[in-house]
Order: sequence, then C-alpha cells, then structure tokens
Amino acid sequence: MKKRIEIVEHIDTSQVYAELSDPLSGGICVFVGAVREFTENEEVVALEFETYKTMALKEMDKIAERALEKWKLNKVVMKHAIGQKSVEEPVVIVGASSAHRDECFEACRFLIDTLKETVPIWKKEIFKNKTVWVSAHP
Amino acid sequence: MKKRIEIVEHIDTSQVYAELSDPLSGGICVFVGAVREFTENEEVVALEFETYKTMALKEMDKIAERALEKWKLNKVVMKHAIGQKSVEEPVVIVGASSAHRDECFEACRFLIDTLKETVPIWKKEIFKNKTVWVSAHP
Amino acid sequence: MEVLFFGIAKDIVGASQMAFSSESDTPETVGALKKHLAETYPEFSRLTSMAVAVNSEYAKDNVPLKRDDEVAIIPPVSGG
Amino acid sequence: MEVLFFGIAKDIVGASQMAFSSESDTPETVGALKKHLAETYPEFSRLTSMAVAVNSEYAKDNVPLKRDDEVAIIPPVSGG
Repeated sequence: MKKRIEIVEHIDTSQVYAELSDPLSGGICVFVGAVREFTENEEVVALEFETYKTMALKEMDKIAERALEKWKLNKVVMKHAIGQKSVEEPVVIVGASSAHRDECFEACRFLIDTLKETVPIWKKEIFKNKTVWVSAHP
Repeated sequence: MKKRIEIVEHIDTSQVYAELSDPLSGGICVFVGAVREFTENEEVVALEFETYKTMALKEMDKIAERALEKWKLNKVVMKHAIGQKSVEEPVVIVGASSAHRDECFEACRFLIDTLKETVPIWKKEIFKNKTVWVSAHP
Repeated sequence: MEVLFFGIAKDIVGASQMAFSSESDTPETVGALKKHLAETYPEFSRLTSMAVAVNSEYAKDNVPLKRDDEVAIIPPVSGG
Repeated sequence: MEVLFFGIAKDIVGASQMAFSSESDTPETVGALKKHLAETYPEFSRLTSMAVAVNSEYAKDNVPLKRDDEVAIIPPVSGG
C-alpha cells in the first residue's frame, strides 16, 4: 500500500518507519507535530482537536496523491489525532520515503504545509482561564 | 541533554521521538537513511560501514553544535550504524526538534547533508560479484 | 438539507447541525446559505474566513444546493 | 608515530595501521606524509580525494607531525 491516511485517537510514532520502509527507499523523512507548552508566552494546558472526518480523509488523500504526482515516492503516511492532547503528545505525523533524500524532504514539507491549509481539522487551545479556536479570528 | 550523538551497531528508530520530544517543541523532523536494493540498476546485497570512531563522534558533535548555533533547536539526535546492513535496514538517523517547523526541517536537512560531507564513515557496496568503496574513485 | 457546524461555527450557532426540511426554506446556492447564516448570526462575519463543503468537497458560492446534500460550514482550519 | 588507514586506504596499503618508529623516518608534515604515501602506493593518486587527520581532527598539509600523534588517512567519506 502506497498511502496510509488515518484520523486516529492516538498517534503511535514507533510504527511510522515500518510503514514507510521499502526496499527501494534510501531516504525516509518524517515530521511530527506535538503540543507545545507555550503559545506567545501563555501556558497551554491542552489542545483539543475536532474534525469533519469524511472530508478530512478525502482532503488528506488528495494531498498524498498530489505528492505522489509531484515527486517519485515509494510510500506516504499522513495521520492526524483528534480529541484532547496534553503537552508533548503527538498530534500529527506525516512522512514519505523515496530513493534519494531530496524527494522525501520536499514531499514531507509539502504534506504538512498543505494539511495545515486545507484539511478540515480544528484546534482549540485550552489555557488556564480561557479557550481559543486557533486562527478563527484575524 | 540537548544533543545525542552515537555510533551504534543497530539503529532503533522507535526511540527517536522520545529522544527528541520536548515540552517546548511543536515540531520534530527526522531523516532515516536505509539500505536501498538497487544502485544504478545493480542489485545490492548489503552495505558494510566502517568508521574512525573517535573522530566520527567529534565531527558529528561539531555538526550538531553548528546546527544549534544556526537554528533555535531544543534537541538534536545523530546516530550512525556500523557493520554490515541488509536492504531496508536503517543506517543513519538524524533529527531535530524546535518550537516551529521551519527550524527543525532546515536543521534536519543540514545534519544529514553535512554528515555525508565530513564524518569519517566509509560505505562498501556489496554486489553479487564485486564490492565497491562508495565515492572512492572519480 | 442538513448543515453541519464545526469548531467555532458550532459555538456561534450553538448546535452541531441544522436541518432545512422544506424545499422553500433551503437556500438555493452555497452563496445564499452563507448570506443567510451571516444575517442570522452576525458573529460569522468576524471570522478570518468561512468555507462551505457540499458532500464533503469544498464548494464555491455558485454551487447549487439540493435537498439531499450534506453541507458543512468550514471555519478557518487549524490542524497540525 | 602511528598512522591509521580506513576504507579503501586500508585496502591499498594492505594494513589498518603503520608505525614510523624512529624520528628520522617520520614525515615532518601532513604534506610530507601524503607525498611519501603517494610515492609508495601509486593507487592513492587515483582516489577522488585524500585527507589526513591528526589526533582526530582534519589537518592541512602544513601541519607538523610529532612522534606521539595519532594520524589517520581519510579517503573520500561516504556515510549516510
């Protein structure tokens, strides 16, 4: 299977190499996004992720397909977590494997950048005294 | 510990996120180099890696230090395997974590590119009927 | 026609879905639906952006809406 | 002075190390050592490059060699 696209409760980072590994791949590049303790100097207690799952999976699949068209890739993984996540917990993992390293680095960057632009997933920052839907307001 | 620099017999990819994770890191980027089945259409049986270990660790440490100077990083990992490695086995893993993703992507690319240029590690390609020290001859 | 609300859109409307049951109630296009929502809930105009998906695909303002469509209001996404 | 050989350099010399025991035998600089090796083993001149490390640091041709230095011949590296 060339693509693995999932919306999950928890991201298991230990599986990703087995999923991307391939006899024809000399390079594997992976990006993990995790919950950071501070946003603009304010302490974050947790993040809460919500999704429109049917559409999110479709959009992630489109991104993976575009990456497979743009670069010579052997495998692509895109997984996003939903629900409440604490500091240091992974929330997203994307990666690609290819014969040479240029392709997997460029594709990996494209996967995360495009996911953040188009995939219907919403993040609420939970601070001590308030909650904020990220990017909702200018 | 900000830097983890190792020459090892086997690379355990499942540990790298625990090693790079950090409460202040929103992004973790990791590159894994693995043995590819074909080099210019010739079937590779295995790769054999040899190192000048004292110097390799020093050079890897210099690269990690340069990355920590160039980018705002929370953690850096660089590990290279030695000995004989079969197809799909990981031979090198480098990664960085940072608040935002630009830094960890750029640093990760720098780590692997510079490792390949300066670290005293030598790779012999073992084909069915011959062995070749990679890059030795023009 | 069923309209789904996510993220801050759900907070603004106070519900995760809304049904337009009769043909006459249902806005004819994506643009008309947006206009209807902006008039009913002025908070929508304060958002950075607001997209609409029809049957789980992004849809432009001129896309017509049919009674059995699944429509979703997509406030600014913030995954990753 | 001890000289270590790695990778293809080890194959060319047929040994992983070589000792210059007397003061008079020992090349005075990195450059002199390179010249000595190229004369003794012409194969070295066919390599893409050849660097020398003194006490595990890359050293230029003008670096002097001392009897207790650990010197290494570094053929083109190919890690990763």
